Amino acid sequence: MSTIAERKSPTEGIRRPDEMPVLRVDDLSVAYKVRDGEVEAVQDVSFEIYRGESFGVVGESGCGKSTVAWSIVNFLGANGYVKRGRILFQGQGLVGKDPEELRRLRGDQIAMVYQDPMQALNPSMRLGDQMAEVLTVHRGISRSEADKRCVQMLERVYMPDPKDVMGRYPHQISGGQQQRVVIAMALLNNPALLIMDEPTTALDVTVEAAVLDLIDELRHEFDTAILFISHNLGVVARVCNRVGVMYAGEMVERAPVTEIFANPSHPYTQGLIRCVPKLGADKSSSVLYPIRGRVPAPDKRPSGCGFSPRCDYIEERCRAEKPKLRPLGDALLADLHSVRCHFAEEIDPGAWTPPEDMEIPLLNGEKRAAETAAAETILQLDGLSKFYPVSGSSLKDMLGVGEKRQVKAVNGVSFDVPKGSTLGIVGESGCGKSTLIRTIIGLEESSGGQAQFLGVDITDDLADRSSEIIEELQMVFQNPDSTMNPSYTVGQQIGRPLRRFNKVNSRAEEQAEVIRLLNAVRLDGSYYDRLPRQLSGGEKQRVGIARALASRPELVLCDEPVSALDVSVQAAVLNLLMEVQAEYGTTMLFIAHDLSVVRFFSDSVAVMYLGQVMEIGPAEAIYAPPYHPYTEALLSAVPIPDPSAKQAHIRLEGNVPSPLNPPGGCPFHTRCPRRNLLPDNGAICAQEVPPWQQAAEGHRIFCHIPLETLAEFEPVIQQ
Amino acid sequence: MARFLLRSIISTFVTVLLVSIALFFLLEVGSGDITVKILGVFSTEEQRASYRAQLGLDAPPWQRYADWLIGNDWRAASYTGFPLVTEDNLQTGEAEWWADVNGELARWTMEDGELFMLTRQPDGSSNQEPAAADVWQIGENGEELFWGVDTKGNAVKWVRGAGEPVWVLTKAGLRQEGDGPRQYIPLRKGLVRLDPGKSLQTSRPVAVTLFPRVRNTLILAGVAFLVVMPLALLLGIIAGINEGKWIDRVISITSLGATATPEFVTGVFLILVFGIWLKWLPAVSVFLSSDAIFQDPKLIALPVLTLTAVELGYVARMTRASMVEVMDSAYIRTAIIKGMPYSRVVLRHAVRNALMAPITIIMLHVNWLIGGVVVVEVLFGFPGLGKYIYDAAIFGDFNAVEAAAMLTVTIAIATRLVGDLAYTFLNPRIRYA
Amino acid sequence: MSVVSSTANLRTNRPSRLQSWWSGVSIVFESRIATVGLAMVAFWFIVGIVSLFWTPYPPNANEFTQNLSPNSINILGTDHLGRDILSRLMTGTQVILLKTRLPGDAGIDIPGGVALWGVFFSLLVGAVLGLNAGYRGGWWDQSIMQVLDAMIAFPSIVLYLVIIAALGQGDLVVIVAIAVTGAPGVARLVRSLTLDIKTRDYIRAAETRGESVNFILFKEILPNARGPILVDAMLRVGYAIFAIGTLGFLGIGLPPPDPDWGNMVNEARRTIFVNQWAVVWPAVAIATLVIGLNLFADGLREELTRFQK
Amino acid sequence: MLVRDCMTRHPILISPNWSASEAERLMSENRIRHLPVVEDGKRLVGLITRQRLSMKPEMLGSLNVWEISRYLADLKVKQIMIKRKSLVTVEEDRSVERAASLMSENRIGCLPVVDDDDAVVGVVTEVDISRAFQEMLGLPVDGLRITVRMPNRPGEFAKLTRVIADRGWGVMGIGTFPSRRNPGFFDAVLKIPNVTEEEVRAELSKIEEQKVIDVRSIV
Repeated sequence: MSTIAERKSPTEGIRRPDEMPVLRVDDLSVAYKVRDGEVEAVQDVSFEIYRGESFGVVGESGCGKSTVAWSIVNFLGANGYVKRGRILFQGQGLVGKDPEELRRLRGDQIAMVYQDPMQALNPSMRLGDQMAEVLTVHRGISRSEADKRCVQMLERVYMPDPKDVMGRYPHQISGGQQQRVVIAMALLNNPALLIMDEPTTALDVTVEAAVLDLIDELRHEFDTAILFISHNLGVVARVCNRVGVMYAGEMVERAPVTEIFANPSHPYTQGLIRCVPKLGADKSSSVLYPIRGRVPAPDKRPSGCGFSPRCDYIEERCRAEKPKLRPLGDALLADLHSVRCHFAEEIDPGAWTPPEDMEIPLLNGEKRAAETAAAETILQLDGLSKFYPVSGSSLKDMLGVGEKRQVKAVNGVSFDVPKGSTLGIVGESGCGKSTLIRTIIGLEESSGGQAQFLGVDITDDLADRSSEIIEELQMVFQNPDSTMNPSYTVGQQIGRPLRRFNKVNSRAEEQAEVIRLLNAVRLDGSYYDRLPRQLSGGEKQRVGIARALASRPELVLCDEPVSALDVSVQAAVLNLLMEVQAEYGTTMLFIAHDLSVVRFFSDSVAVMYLGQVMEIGPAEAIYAPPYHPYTEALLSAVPIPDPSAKQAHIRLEGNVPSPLNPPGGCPFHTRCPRRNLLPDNGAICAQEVPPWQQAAEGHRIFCHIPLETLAEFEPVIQQ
Repeated sequence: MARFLLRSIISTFVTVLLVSIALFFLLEVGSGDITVKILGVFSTEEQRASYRAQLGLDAPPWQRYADWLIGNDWRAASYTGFPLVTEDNLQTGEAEWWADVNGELARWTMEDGELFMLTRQPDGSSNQEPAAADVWQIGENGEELFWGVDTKGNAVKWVRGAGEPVWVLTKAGLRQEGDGPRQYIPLRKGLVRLDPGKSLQTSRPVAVTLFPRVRNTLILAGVAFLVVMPLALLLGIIAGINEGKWIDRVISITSLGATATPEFVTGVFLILVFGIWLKWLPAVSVFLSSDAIFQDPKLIALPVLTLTAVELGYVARMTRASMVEVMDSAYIRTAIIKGMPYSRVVLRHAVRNALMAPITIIMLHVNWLIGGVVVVEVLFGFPGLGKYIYDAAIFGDFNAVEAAAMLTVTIAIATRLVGDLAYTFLNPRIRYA
Repeated sequence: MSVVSSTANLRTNRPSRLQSWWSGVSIVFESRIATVGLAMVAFWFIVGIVSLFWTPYPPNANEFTQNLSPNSINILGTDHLGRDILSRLMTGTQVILLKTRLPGDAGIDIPGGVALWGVFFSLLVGAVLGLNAGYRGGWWDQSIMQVLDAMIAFPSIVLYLVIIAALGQGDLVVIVAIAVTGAPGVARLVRSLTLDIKTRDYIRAAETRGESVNFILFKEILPNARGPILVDAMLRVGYAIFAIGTLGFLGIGLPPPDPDWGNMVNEARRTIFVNQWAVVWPAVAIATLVIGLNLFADGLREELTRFQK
Repeated sequence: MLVRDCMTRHPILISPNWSASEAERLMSENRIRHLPVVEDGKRLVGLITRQRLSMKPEMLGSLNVWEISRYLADLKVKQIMIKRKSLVTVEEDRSVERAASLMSENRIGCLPVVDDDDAVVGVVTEVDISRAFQEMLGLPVDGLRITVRMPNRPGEFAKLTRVIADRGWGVMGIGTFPSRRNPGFFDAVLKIPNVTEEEVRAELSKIEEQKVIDVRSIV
């Protein structure tokens, strides 16, 4: 019946009036006993999930999302317990249930998938053994029968070569495949409830997209109720029907997914949506508004509304009285949209204006663009390469007679960076973007090609560079917890480069300069004597930026500076970087895996794959056709925090080839979904290195497909 | 995996080599004049010099090291011109050096300026006759030389008509003899051919005296090991899965107490309790015959118990720590959430991973066991390797110390290799790397 | 709430050295185990210090009846030569914890017991080797680890025996022996800590500042390894006391005239059928001191890991 | 439509060791009439129905009040359930009409759906069957419900679809029934959205030998 128009699936269309939820959580409070008293990690959380429905729980780290999940499977550790409330699974209370009965439910009717698949699988057991035992233990079927089922299920989750995988150990397959195994294992017994705690957080964006597709498909096929926990609004928007937003241990808003994005009613939800860059937005046309302050620790939560210290609409009542999760708006929607705010009806997110003290960079996009165009080139790479020799494991290799092999981490990268501009580099893990900047800064010696910085050759490593070059090239690091030396105070750590590069003459001068730098990154002088453990992640990242700026470098290399931060803090740090750049005229290289962030932050973007640049050009040009097929695939994989946006469905097959012997011709040809546009299904791609096609001024694409064809691609995202 | 194993094996060889160098130079070069100890403090410098020559101590250190490690019979043979071989003495069973002169085993002796050749008869006795005159060769300075093998297992150089006066240590004391050789090479096959030389204390081959001692010690340590390992691993696992409960507390604190108490203290207490107060077990291990250990197993009860007490605590603590870590890991969480019964979680999922770390450490810990063996053997008067090293070290008998120490080091390194192998076997990440 | 004011230029709340020192020390008392251990160790330190000025009787004077059980005059009894055991036990603390006798006839003592100096030198040597092996890697690592492997291959008592057979008896020899047997373990620990710490971004930051290797080793890495090193040092002092006792028991430890606990056990066990007390007291002394150090180290380690989380 | 498409997946399951009163509570709280009884791994061992829970007077007659309450408290699910061997079940790849006929033949209201391991994957109840029927006729969607009577011979239905296709209408539900009082005729019921009654009548009345017998927008 092809004439049948759009028809919703039964569960989404008509829910039977008498249908009971698979999972119902009522006023759940979970407390952990600590040395002095106890801490309520989760307070009064309620929600229900029906068959075939996916309920998303979002929030920043430390909001108690995972605790909710663990309390359902009664796995709160030795010191955690459910203090109040009920958890009903299929009508049966799970709190205080007999441990043996709970064990029977787990893995049979309730299954769980969580963040890091490598950690979740037993490293010393074959995958087949780990999967089959779910069946042999619960169903008591024979091992050979169980193996057959496991292979079927692996096929079901699109695992290539499932029979072979059964005999392997976890470390022998890739991260995406591990997560497929974990998901297959969870589905073996056809559970009624599947709990997924950040199932794709550790995965690359294209792998994530494929896993999310899989989850969505399986949910419809098996009618499983899914509790989906994520910090990423985009991911939740893609796979969930309904969403609960958690903040400081409480559920502050609960609504269908379209509703929550179209009509966010809690100030925190509004703040969250404001502080992530939209894909396609850039810094000259839009602004990110961070949420001020930070998530309080569980034992330091305010007595009134949990969000009150960070809220822009705070009133006296918010401090005094804890709001309840209450239905919002008219009676028809009462069941669907609830919010925990006293004033939700009065708040109009459209009328929101940033508070006066908020850090918002004031940029003049057009002026900057003009300046950049005219500026001199500060960094020039021509065919820069970095190969690592690897020793094989065979006897021959050990004796040194085997073939010498090399990992081609960076393979002939060329680009110019004009002074004062920002070049963003994107690509999935293992594409060589980190090695590239390590080579530029001199942590690695290059293996070939040219690299000039301020007209000086920088193909050598740090030990051979002069102090003048070293101080002009500084770096901002990814992990806030390791960017600062825990043994020294903030003042000492920012002061060190000042002394090292002779920027100051006396202690007093040093101190004054450090405080000036602290102020520049929006921290006050009281931070001078603090130790890193007394700072939050965002503050540490600010200090890291101040330290990089201390020597007044021309070029700052940023290695995923915001990817480890919570979204609300991420916005603040991005704003800070832009401000610093505007003030000091610093040039930046910016690495990130998040395409929206790169698009937002960069003037131009380079897309890397297997050590090579696939496409480079002005940011706005990269995100619209014509683009490289790989760029297209990346863009179509990005989770967009907007359920109404339409996104093309392009998925890459197979794994990234080993950089030990990258495919000949175009390195992307083994996975390219657009090869069929060329004659003989792209025979030329495997044989010949593609040409650099000039799409526009400064926009180059490394592909055999003619520009005209590339330009005819449909835009990946239509909002 | 091949790579990992090859590495361990190469590293093991280098380690043994380094140890042998360190041991040799520390002892033979670092320690003072051993002849003082052998001849007594009242000996004269001349006597000591003569004795040093007889022991071959006048050779340069590197040469002595080479001799010690790989033997010197091949070097001596180039002087004598005859192949040098060993043949067991039929009475004592100890090996004697002979020169193979055209199929006949021969030795020489100088009496009153006259050189005699002793040829070995099939019954073990020897037939003495004057040596042929043509054995003498003309040396650089015109003197007549002969390189032969003497009756004490040295390759020696005699000069015709000009015998050196030599000091010989007999039971009655030092005695001077004439007609001594000019140069000595105390023949040995070297450590790599399992001949560590002669004891300076008893002048008997070290290898002969060492063997029964090693056997006794292996029995002692082996029994202790067999008692300790299963028990300690079991206790460690029990404590680990019950982290924080009373049973864990009891095991942990007892283990800590047992590890932190030196063997001699534990041993003394055990003697006090079982040997003196309860009178269940003999307080000392007096060996009336070399097979006493088999005739009266009670002899090793207290030594084994002492060793067990110390080792048990250590291994149990390691296992517990490892078990606690594993039980806290994400994959154990996965197993529990898969609804596996607790026993299966522990036995199938946890134990294997939890044993990986302790096994390498346990194998490294064999060192510690050997240390304990020394103390325990001294404490109980148990005639084993440990007491042997101790006695030899006190005397300064470096041939014996070197041999025994090399043996312990080899055992230690070998067990470490076994530990590496076991780890490789248990850990698929290495096996399939 | 911290609404940051960019004009504020004040430096407030600077903790004094004493405060920060106390905040470090106070974590010891967070743990019951560590506190108990510390008390046991402190007890023996105090006993040692008291013995410098006062003991009931001279420790080497054999002026009583032999082999007395504890009584009102000799609280812990007397040994086989009629010496007061309490006095000897108290004095025995000194060489282990409080003083080292230099060789020569002048009888010069330096502060710090043999166990402490031994551990100090093993830390010194081990830390330098471990830092270099861990940070520089490659050829440095291979050769240092190979040498350390050779050292570790020696059973420690055998190594003691070899060293003492080679160098003779004396306080300094015991220090050397403890340092030599301890250094490889320290080096391995420091190496593994270094391997971990060197992956941190702040080390990258130092490298991109062009800092020298020594600066990175001793200023950037070492301060962050001090917690585990401290814990290890505590355990090592325990092992050292253990070893000194063992050597004393074997009759090759610290030379007379000062009484040595291990040696006291050794002498007393010969008369064990007559007088059990003489063997019990020094044995208990060694055990309590070593257990105390172990408890202290265990508690400290637990607190440090908790603190770091 | 197969059983897997109309069954209720992930039904509430109970264990044979539960007490009957717990089963009773679960049923009344969730307003359901059947509970499959399973062991670990969801293997079917029996079925509890509301009727089974109601007391049989002859059993209770001889007991006094105290004994009754004790008896009820001790009563286990496994004592009162319909045992596996006397249960009628269905596999998920059977047709929905087969399931319906199983139910009507055996005069039962619930069929547990089991897989190869005899593990319960769902249940089919009368409610599910009636819901399948509603969906078949396009109940969830707004539109006109049209009944067309046609002779029972090949080619008649094609005439109808040709007209619909020509007009570009969408069909949201369809069902045919033998016309009970008119042998030789079939009634086809169609659900068509976004059309007016007039145009439907006008178009469909052009078909020869077919008759629009009912058009309504409210079911």
